[in-house]
Amino acid sequence: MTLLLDLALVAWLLALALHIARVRDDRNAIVAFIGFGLLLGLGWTRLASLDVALTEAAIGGGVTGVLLLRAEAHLRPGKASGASVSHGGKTLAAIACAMVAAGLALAVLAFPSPAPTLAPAAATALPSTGLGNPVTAVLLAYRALDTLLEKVVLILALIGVWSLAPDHLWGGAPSLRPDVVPEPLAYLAQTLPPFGVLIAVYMFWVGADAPGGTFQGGTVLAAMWLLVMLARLRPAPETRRRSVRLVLIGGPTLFLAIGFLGFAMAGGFLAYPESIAKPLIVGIEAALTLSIAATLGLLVAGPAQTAPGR
Amino acid sequence: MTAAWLGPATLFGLCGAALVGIGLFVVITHPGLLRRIVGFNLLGAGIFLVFGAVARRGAGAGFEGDPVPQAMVITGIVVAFSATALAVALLQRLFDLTGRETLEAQPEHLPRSEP
Amino acid sequence: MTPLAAAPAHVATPGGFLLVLAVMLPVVAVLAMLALGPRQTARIALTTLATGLGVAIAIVVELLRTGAALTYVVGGWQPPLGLALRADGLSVAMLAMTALVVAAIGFFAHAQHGLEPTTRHGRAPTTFWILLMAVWSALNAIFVGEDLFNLYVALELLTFAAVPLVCLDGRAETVAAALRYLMFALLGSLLYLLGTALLYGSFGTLDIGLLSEASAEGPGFSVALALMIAGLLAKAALFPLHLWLPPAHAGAPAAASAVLSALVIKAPFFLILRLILDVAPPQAAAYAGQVLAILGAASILFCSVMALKQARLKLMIAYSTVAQIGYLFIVFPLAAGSETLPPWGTIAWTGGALQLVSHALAKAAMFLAAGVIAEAFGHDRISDLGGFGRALPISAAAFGLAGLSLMGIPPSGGFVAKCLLLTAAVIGGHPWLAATILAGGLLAGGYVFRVVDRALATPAIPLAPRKPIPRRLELAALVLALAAVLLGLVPLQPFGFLQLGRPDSLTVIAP
Amino acid sequence: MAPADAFTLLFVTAGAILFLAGTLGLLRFPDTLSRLHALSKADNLGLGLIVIGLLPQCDSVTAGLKLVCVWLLAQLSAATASQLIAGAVYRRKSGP
Repeated sequence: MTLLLDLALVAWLLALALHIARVRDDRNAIVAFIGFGLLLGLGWTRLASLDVALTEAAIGGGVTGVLLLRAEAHLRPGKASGASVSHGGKTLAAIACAMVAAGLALAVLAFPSPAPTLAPAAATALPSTGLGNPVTAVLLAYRALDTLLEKVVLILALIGVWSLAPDHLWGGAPSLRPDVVPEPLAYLAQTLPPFGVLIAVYMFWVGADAPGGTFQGGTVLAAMWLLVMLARLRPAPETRRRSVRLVLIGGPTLFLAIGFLGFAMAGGFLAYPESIAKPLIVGIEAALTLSIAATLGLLVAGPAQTAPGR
Repeated sequence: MTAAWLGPATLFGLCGAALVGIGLFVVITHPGLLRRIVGFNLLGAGIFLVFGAVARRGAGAGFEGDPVPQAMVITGIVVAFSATALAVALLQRLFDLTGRETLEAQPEHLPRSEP
Repeated sequence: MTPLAAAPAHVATPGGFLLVLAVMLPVVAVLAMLALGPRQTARIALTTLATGLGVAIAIVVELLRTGAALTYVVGGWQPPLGLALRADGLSVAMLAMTALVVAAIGFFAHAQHGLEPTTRHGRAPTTFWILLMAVWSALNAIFVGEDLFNLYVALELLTFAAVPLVCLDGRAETVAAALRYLMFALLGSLLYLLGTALLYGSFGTLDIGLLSEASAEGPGFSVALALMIAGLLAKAALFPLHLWLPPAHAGAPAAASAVLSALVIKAPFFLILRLILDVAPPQAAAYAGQVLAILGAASILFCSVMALKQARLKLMIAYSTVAQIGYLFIVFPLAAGSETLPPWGTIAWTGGALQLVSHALAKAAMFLAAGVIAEAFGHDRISDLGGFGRALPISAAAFGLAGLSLMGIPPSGGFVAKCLLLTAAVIGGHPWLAATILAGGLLAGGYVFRVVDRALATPAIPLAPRKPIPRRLELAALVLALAAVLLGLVPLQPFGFLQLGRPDSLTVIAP
Repeated sequence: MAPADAFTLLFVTAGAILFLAGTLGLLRFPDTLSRLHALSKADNLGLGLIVIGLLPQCDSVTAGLKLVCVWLLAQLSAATASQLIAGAVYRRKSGP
């Protein structure tokens, strides 16, 4: 029975992917992609990865969808059929891609059995972090350097996006530019955020011991902020504002500072003293959640579109 | 062996392989840059599913999956989103400056399959 | 099968924390720049450049003192669960070279920003400093990373720092070039990531040290390596995946071009080197080496001819980059090693490493000199530069000296590198590669002399700069070019240095 | 079968049938507004029935509360989305 369900899900995912590849209209493809992201979230629950399922649904489907839809609306006036790849080229590409997929499928089927796993190692080390969710332990303890560098990647992407503003607008505010704000949207933007913030805080808080965590919570916060900006209840802030920048770097800075403190307290970079590991990690997560929310929101908002005020 | 065949790990792993193929095809052949960006996301989703299959297969020690690849996927999703945001911003800027949303005189670049 | 049963793969060394500093210092600078705003950016950058150079020197000293690789286990979590950082002789050489080139480029950029007092705290200079710091951090992370997924994150960091550098001036052509670069780079990173997924699925670890000990077999392994190398090739711009590079490197501002061409492009090559030497089983490595060498030779010939045909100076230099990268890839079959001699004992290994470092120095010098020329005359059309040597003697000298190294004329680092590669090709019985090396040298001579000829020409109306060029702007290029030449005077020193921290013999497959 | 399980089975099946009907309506109805109508019916009632059906399966009161929250939030977003779509249809009809 579950096999049937899995098969249906996989077939649906592949059908949507093919639809995205073939359909003419970009908006149609993007809407299909959002659906794809949500279904994929369901797929991740079937793989027993609830943390990933939440992240995929929130970021993969949700925020990426908003970003792409806004881009499509922006580009729509200039729709012109670009130089299409020749028929022969397409066939050749299709063969090459099919070969890659087939090679990959063979490799997936040839994975050794029993599968090599770090689950026992992660479980053994879990008590010394004070956490209950092993994924959070991997992200913030065992492989904390990955997470720290990935935060820098997020900030760098934002620097890159901001650098695309014309010189005289740089440092100004981005604009989400809805043509009209329909009544229901404004209503939603007033009602939903309190719930949304509550859910985000909950997600971040349970993340230490149950599925959830900074990314998921941060994304929900970012979504609430975007909703408020889209409904024009609050304008997007000027990108040069110090308060904005401090929120952006707050999480990574605290992470890095505690990392360096590890030299003094726990004998190494990004090492936590066992007795206070959990409060330190939760503190880092709290700051990261805010920073992620700000970064994601500003990434969607894009480069500055109004000149900075005096 | 048959049990592994029927399990969601193998099934979604194969689904990931197919998604990689489809995403790669969109990235290589589609003339529109926005669609290529969507293609990159499909390709990424496929790769993450392969990680997911690996994670599910590695269940043990009371966990339903190996947490290490799961954490890698979460990191990967965030990086993929950053890439999408940067690409979209570049594309919009290109459009504002030139009024087009394709790379003109785009030379064909089939990625060669290396050994 | 449990990896935990084995003895710890990495033992931290006392100087290991220096590696953390090398990676994290520029990150601290990025965060500080954001916090303190545009007015403080240049000051923070210069402070970091000085400190980072100090850290690099300390790492070199530590390596020479102990004679063993520096290792650090992050957070005390042993691989495979945790991450390790490790720097052997080659990594340390790369770290030191990067620090030197970044510092020189920073010096140039500071002087150049000083020429335009009204915009020095504006968008382009501020963004440049942040991106330069991020590039530096990413490069250091790549040179010392031991974990393939950690290296993926570092590669992405490098991409995100390098792409906006291309379109700092905001012109449509450069935005298009940046977008094309991003597309190639993303495809490359995703293929690489796919490979790591397969490797983890097969071995349950991504630590390079542990992987090299694992018995490497099965389709998963070869598919994974093929995907990773193909992805990295797209980032390294090896022929025929080089199409994105010339417009991107030529369109960027001079200092950014120098960063991209001298440094950024070396990171994917470095990772390919590590994969082939440390991860791939010998047979697969030999096969991959053959293919890479063919592509490398094609790069040398095709892109040298392209460089010869360019009318614009910066495009010429950019094509020359692809050609010179080709030399790095023909090292693989030449440095294949044998049962008695590991790859890093061969002369081709030293030749390859010297080519890597001398190209970085020479290419940075060339782009900076081209930047001075563009600043002085407002264009970089080679045919209209007659007599620029009189107006800008220092830059012309820097360009000529850097050219010596690219051509492989003694006494220069490039000469020693190409001489060693040539010798290895002749001894190893690779006549085609030997012929390619010679032909590449001749072609490089052709395109360098085209410019030098213009520099020495005496046109009817002497060429005059449209604005005064301060000496310090020209200095950085000269220092880098001299360093590239001086590298040729100390040819015997690096042999031992590059072998520090390498295992004594290949133990990839246990009998 | 325990009575709680029978209850769940009954309600979830009913909800699923409503979703099926809603989907059919979405595919078969001729214009946007009636499709919207079919869809919101499925959302409202179908999801509501499923949530009610699942309530007896909850271990704790908080789990039940979460389920009800899911339903409420889905209601809110569905209502807003259908209003927005209807508004867009109206504007397109009356617009230029």
